[in-house]
Amino acid sequence: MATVPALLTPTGSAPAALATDGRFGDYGGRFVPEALVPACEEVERAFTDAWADPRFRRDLDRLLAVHAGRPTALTPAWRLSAELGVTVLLKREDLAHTGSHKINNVLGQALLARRMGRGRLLAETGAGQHGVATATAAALLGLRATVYMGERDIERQALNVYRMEVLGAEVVPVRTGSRTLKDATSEALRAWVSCADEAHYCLGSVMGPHPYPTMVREFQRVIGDEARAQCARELPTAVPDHVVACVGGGSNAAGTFAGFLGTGARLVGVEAAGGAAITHGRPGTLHGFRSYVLQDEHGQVGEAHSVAAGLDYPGVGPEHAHLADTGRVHYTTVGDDEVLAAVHRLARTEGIICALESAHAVAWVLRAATSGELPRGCTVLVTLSGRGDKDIATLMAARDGAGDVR
Amino acid sequence: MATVPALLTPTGSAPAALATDGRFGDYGGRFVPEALVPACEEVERAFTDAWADPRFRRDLDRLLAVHAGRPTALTPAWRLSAELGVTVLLKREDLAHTGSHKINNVLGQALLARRMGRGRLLAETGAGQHGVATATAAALLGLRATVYMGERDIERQALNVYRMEVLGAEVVPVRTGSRTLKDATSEALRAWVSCADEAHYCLGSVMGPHPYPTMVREFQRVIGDEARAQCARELPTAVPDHVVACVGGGSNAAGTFAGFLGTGARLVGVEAAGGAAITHGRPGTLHGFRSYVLQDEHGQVGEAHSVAAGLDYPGVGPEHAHLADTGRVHYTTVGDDEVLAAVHRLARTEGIICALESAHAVAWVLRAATSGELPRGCTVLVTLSGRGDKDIATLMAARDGAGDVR
Amino acid sequence: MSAATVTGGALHRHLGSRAAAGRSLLVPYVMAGLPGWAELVGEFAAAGADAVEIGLPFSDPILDGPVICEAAERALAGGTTAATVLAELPGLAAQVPLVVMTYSNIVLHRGAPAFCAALRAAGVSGLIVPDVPFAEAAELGGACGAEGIDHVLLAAPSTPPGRLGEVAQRSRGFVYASAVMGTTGVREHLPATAARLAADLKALTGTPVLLGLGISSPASARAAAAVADGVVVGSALVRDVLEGRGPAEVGRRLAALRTALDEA
Amino acid sequence: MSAATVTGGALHRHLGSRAAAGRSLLVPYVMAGLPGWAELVGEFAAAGADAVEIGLPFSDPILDGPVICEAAERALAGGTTAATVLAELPGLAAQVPLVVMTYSNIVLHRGAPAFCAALRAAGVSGLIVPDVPFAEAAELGGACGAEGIDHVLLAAPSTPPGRLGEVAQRSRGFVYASAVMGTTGVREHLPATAARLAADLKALTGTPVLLGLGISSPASARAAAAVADGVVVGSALVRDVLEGRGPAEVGRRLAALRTALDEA
Ligand SMILES: Cc1ncc(COP(=O)(O)O)c(C=O)c1O
Ligand SMILES: Cc1ncc(COP(=O)(O)O)c(C=O)c1O
Repeated sequence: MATVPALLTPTGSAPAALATDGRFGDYGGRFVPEALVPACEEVERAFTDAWADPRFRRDLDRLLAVHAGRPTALTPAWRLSAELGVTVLLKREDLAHTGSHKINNVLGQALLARRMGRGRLLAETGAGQHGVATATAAALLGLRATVYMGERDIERQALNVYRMEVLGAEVVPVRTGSRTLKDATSEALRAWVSCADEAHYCLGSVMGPHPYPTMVREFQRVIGDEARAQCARELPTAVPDHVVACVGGGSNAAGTFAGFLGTGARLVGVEAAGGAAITHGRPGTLHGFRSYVLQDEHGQVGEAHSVAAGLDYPGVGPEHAHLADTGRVHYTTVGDDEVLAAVHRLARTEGIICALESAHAVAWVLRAATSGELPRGCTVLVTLSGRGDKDIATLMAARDGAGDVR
Repeated sequence: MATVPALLTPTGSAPAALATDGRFGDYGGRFVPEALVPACEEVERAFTDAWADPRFRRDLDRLLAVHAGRPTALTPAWRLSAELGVTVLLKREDLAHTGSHKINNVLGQALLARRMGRGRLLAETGAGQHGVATATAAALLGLRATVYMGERDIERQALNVYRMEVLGAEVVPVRTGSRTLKDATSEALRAWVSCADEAHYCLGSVMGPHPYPTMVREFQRVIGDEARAQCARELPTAVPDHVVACVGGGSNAAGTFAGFLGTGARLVGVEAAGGAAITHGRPGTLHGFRSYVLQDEHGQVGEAHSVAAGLDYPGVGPEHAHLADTGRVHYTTVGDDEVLAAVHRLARTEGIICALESAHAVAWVLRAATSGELPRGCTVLVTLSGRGDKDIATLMAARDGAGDVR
Repeated sequence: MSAATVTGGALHRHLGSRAAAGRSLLVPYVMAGLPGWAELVGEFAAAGADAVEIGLPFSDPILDGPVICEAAERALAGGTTAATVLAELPGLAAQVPLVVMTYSNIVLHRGAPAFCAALRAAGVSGLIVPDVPFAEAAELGGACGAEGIDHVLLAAPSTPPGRLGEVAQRSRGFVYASAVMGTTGVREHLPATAARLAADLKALTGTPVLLGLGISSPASARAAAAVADGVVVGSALVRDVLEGRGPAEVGRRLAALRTALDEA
Repeated sequence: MSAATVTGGALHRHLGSRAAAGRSLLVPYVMAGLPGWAELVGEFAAAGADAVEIGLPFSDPILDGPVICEAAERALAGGTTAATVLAELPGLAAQVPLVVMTYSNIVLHRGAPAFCAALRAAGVSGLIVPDVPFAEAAELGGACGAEGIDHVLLAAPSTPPGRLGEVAQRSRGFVYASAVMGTTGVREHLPATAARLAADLKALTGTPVLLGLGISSPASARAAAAVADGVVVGSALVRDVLEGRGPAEVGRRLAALRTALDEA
């Protein structure tokens, strides 16, 4: 594990200064216009400082506890485990306030923004989960929020758009390119250039220019740290044999893996077959960082396509690219049909309708338990990154479109 | 408080046998067909037995913790408190699995059903929250679930209907009467008559024939017990000056109040102006119990009308009728406009979009802080019974229908 | 058993003596407020009813199946109230005893004593309130007794032996034996549960035991009469009314049931 | 400063000597792949451009505003690629140096050395990659140097003094001074931030300092020329193309800018 020392801060230790240059092997960096470099540097300084400040940690921990409902539960999936012959534990980010792990990161960044004297948050959003989380954190801390969202996503996710508005955020339609998350991210970066002195760009995953991939992982490591401690109480072996999370930008996976990189657990990241930057992409730069990127033979960035809107991103966080290259994490993909089946299977065995994104991790477990990749009797921790309420309309459409989905 | 001894079981004490005849002053009882009396008696026996059994308590506590995410947070509403000059604490049932306090009750009843050897749960539902919770608990424990729902509600709440189906429940449309919750409850009782030997009727609030009002309160008292302990940590005075909850059937209020009846806190139950059984009803019998009931001058039960579907019930739990008569709890009403304004106010100050039901409690706090009924500097505990995700379409319609709502 | 267990009112005496004479009792149900309901009472008396049940519609009838639910809705939509019905009853000059059937909220809304007094004033001799089970019946029973109204109690296949005895002893007019675990409705055959319950009840009381709930055809009526003292027939007749059949035609269906019983 | 800070390629020499001669430099932007783009290069040269920026379209241009974003989308939709553009450039026989502007993924996709070799083969003398800031520029700068391509760096109003000096020293051809904290686009007036940045840069280097981003009118060009060595003009010209104006007409807009600069 010597290649990823920054991930090894032990749970509960006194905050240590983060020494990182923002590189993960060949990946990462800060590929932004010169105009944005000082803003990134300021975020880096502020974050490094805050992360080493016990008061900041205490404030954040308290917000996570009293507002976001942390720690989230670790649920033994009794019936599914019995059916599969494998002990499945679910880390329940679906129970966090606003319905996904996104809140962990935005509360951290919103506190940081306040510390930096910023009065406004900018954010990109695809399906709307990060946008809702950002709007939530902004309301809570009395900041304004401007959320960039592709025009097509605005049409598809009207309920989340309205949630953001109810929370007082301004939702700005993005009409460039494919008018989806990728373009919303570009637009948020463009907007940041002109208001970096008063606004903090609250990026939603472990991507973007340094320090975002590191910072967002640190804000999400609470998932892995909690799960590690909970597994120690729940499992005779203390550590599960396998740890599985879905990978879009990669923040819930990074946060989960952060708790287990120093263990012997086998780590598995599951991408959407139609948005698998690691599995099907090539190294490239996008949105300020170097990583695997879906692109055509001319270097134009591709569009991702997944039934899970939150995985519709053609890039992936740079640390994942590095973890893939070093082999520490195994990345794989599942297809939309398996994902839909996994939502239904988990709902019927455990009474949990998880997000379509999270169902990618579940789908891999179902497949691997059947194929023998997960041996009988082994233990698997699965991060449920969010709840499926936002996906019910999609599930209904899938049912109506294809009778065999259930 | 000598009038309500059953409520005084101290937090964390060894389970005590519940001695109750199902009467709350003049209210309560068991007004069901003779055919159902044995089924009610069996539930009563089983519940009394289970509630005194430390193993049952342990199993339920564990389910509530690892599956439903209890304890739920107690959130100081910092910004709202500052605006109002009153310390507002929010008990966050919106963070419980499936999005409301309903899960507390159904997990208890589902465990009880399994203990009684029942393979199926019956339930009524209006907006669908109790139906979803029942379907969830059934899936978790491997029971079948049949949920009765008025045809009009099925049309209005298509997403919740589909959530229940994804969870494996059968949703039965009810075409009698007003084709809403009241009729769904009648139909569930009718159905129970013919399958009481194999199915447990999993009633959704502190209503119905004995032992339901007592049993559901006991399953919901976890709200009040947790909040009591959390307030003791959070407040210098240990106990808040006021404790506020919305009242539909009255289960989240009963559970909340159960933790504070033995204290000096002033208790306030907030009904929907258009469904205010206590404020506008008369004593009557409905669905197996005697209580305040909205009815016309001929004794026909009225329809309730509230922007909050979960408060669209013309009756109220019998214990509330008694607590109103004795004066221990103050019951009041708020109107739809105040409720909509309260949702927006809480969203913008605290980043929480609460359920329209819960917003009744918030709306009363806003009004009472303005009118001086809540003196400056006092402390108020408000139970947020659920999250507002289910209500976004209603909020959008209200906005489009009336520009002044926000 | 107290004195209340041995006395009874007009209904009690009327049915008791007919049953004692070996007649299979037939009690049809009329939903008050439906078109022609008043005439139907007369048709039923003429067709051989031993008493007529008058249903006062209630908004939430938890022991009724779809047919009577719909009938109640229609009656309510037409403005029917307990008061309008009770006001019409004396004018019917019914040739047989009338038994009102309604739900507890309609009774309690006026208060049981006032309600029972109104029944007596309207010439009603019995009362059935299906959502007031034995354990809740003391107050209502007292009010009925005070006005000479026979309070008919229900027993069900699920009723345990001890309570079955109490129901049998306390019920006045007849004992309403639920033929099935279920609601009112039209069923093809006499449920298996019926015979056992009727036999148990008859062993416990001399009061006539009538089977009700789901008895609709001459065949099932005949089967019921073989094990009980008679039948209550509701949904099959109400359905006729809902489908637009006039009093004479519905009366003919009752006559056929009468014939079936008499042949048994 | 190393030797790299004092040498420069054809673009560097060309612009340096013109600026030294007192001429206000004018560098217009052409989105390669739009209708008539190749002719436009000639028109611009004829209208007094000192060099022409050739934009290679990229799917996610984070320093570009709506006009150039739309131009890139249209160019891509028409099948434009780096390869098709570079293949056409030699045929233009451009009368002024060409500077390619594109985003880092287009460069890194081929690898910086191969990309720079292709630029040289196509007769390009400079390269601007706005999402490779100074701190990330070492690899790309090396590749440019190896092929004799002048690597133009950007400075922004937010760039701190220390780095400003490094950018000024390392930039080849010219220093691209961002007139505003923002993206490319059409702005009415020269932003207040521009003069200060230009002055700071001019104090740090003899390399020409050109103001870009938002300069669109003769008035703002003239104001820019008063504080810097010239201007880069993009969106105002691209907008003409998007609105359907032909190369000659767009050339006339450039000529007007030239006149404004020369009068300054
Ligand atoms: C529930 C959920 N899970 C996962 C993701 C993917 O993000 P990440 O890979 O950063 O965890 C999203 C993004 O919207 C999401 O909403
Ligand atoms: C969120 C929420 N709150 C409150 C209620 C009202 O129920 P009760 O009064 O039993 O708490 C409901 C019922 O559906 C609900 O969904």
